[in-house]
Amino acid sequence: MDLKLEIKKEKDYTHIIVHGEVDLYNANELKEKVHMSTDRAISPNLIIDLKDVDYIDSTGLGILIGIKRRTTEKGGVLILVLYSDRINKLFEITGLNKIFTIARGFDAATALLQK
Amino acid sequence: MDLKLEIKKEKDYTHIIVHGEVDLYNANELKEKVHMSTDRAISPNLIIDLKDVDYIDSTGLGILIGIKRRTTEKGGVLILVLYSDRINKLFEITGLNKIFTIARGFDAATALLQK
Amino acid sequence: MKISDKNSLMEISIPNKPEFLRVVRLLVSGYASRWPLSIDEVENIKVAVSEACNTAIQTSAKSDQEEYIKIKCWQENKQIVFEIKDKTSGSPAAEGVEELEERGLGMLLIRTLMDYVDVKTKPGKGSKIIMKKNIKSA
Amino acid sequence: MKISDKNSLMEISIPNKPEFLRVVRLLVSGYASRWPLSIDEVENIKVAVSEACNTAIQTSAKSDQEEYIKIKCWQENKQIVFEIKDKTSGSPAAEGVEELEERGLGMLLIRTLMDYVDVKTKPGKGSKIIMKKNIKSA
Ligand SMILES: Nc1ncnc2c1ncn2[C@@H]1O[C@H](COP(=O)(O)OP(=O)(O)O)[C@@H](O)[C@H]1O
Ligand SMILES: Nc1ncnc2c1ncn2[C@@H]1O[C@H](COP(=O)(O)OP(=O)(O)O)[C@@H](O)[C@H]1O
Repeated sequence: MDLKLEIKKEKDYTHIIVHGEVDLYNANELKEKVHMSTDRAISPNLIIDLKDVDYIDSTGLGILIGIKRRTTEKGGVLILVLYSDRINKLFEITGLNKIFTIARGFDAATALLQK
Repeated sequence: MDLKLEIKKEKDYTHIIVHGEVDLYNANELKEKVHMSTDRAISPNLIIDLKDVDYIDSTGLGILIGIKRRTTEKGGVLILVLYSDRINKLFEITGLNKIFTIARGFDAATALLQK
Repeated sequence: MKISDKNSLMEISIPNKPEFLRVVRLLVSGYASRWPLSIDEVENIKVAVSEACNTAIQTSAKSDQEEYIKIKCWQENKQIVFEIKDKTSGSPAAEGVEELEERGLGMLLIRTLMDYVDVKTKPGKGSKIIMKKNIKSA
Repeated sequence: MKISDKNSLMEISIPNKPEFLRVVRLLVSGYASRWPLSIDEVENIKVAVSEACNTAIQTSAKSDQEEYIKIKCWQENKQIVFEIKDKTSGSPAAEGVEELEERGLGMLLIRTLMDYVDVKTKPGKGSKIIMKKNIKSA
């Protein structure tokens, strides 16, 4: 149930790699850790990398919606990196793939930021 | 719960690699498959490789005792290949490490046969 | 409840606490893997049951008492059935907009991923979700 | 049965059939992982509970009826407790020498791997194994 975050604050974006399962148990922990790191970030842009997330539930998706809202309010762009078909499917079913900007990899994410 | 066996019949021994979990559910399947393959083997010697066994219960250990008995009756030698500390521990607790000839790898097993 | 002749009923009771969700997912995957379902179908069931437990936990968490979530799984005809029950307060007033949104997402996932879903709520008593998944080759 | 103030009771009921052993092992590992135990300790618990279920299944399998194995796990003081119960025939005449040997091996594993073991058998009613594992850092 361990949620692990790797956080890298770059000039043009903050890059957060999430490891583990995100569910009702730890979704708030995700929210708080992301907010803490973005509050002191250099850039308002955010890349959240979910490639090492094995499972995310609706609570986790809800938290991501909130993070997107906050990022937009600060004038930043949120990009999600999704590799797995399984997680992608959840975004499609919920229609969240139309709300989020989704990249297949980290390089694709930074390319999207430069546009 | 899938038990998979790779069986190679060599001149000097039959080599059986077991994959999966061996428990009350499938221990008899292990017994029958091993017996079937040794009944038509070229050599009575048997190397059973448990390196890909994640779990073995007392039923599985009991089946191995039976296989050893049968192999000995036919004038053959049974060698078990055990890598994992976890499985080794079960053999130590039950004292079965003193009953079985145990090798740490396949090469060590064939070396033991040549002695 | 009709149990198939193959007697396959598994029941589990867990505290209504999110810490136990992961155990439930392990259990449900393990249970579902026993039937001829694809890896994707097992995954879908896991997601749906976990979402149903979320709802059950969030509903009953408002109570101060020690409450339990009860999950039953069995095979019936050509379907696996999952029943998730909580006691207490039925459908409480949601706390905030975000929480309501999540509920909506959860039910959306459940309805999309399962072949049959029925939700029954008895005010003041609790709610029960029954979900079924077809076993194609059964 | 005394439940710790942290209300941690998990109960599961499975058909007395070996197909369900793997699910039980998943569940028990998942449950035990919630406490500060080493990977080895969790593994030991998994082995012990699975062996106890073997005994329960082999004992009750002699009956023609649909029978269930009930497993309860909870935390009590500084221990996790596992209770495995079967109904029916208590300790039946063993079938053959091999089967007796396995039983012996199973109980040997349980007694070595757990910190406390108690087996109660009521002839004609069933048996109950209670096993406890110390949580060092609890
Ligand atoms: N399944 C869904 N499909 C489409 N929209 C959804 C779904 N679930 C929630 N939403 C909506 O998506 C919105 C996401 O908000 P977001 O784009 O983060 O905010 P904003 O547009 O204010 O920046 C929420 O207002 C919520 O109502
Ligand atoms: N935990 C144990 N420790 C030592 N011996 C055991 C244990 N469990 C079973 N045994 C014995 O180990 C023997 C193994 O027999 P095995 O060596 O295969 O037969 P044989 O010596 O007739 O070829 C069995 O007779 C059994 O009684």
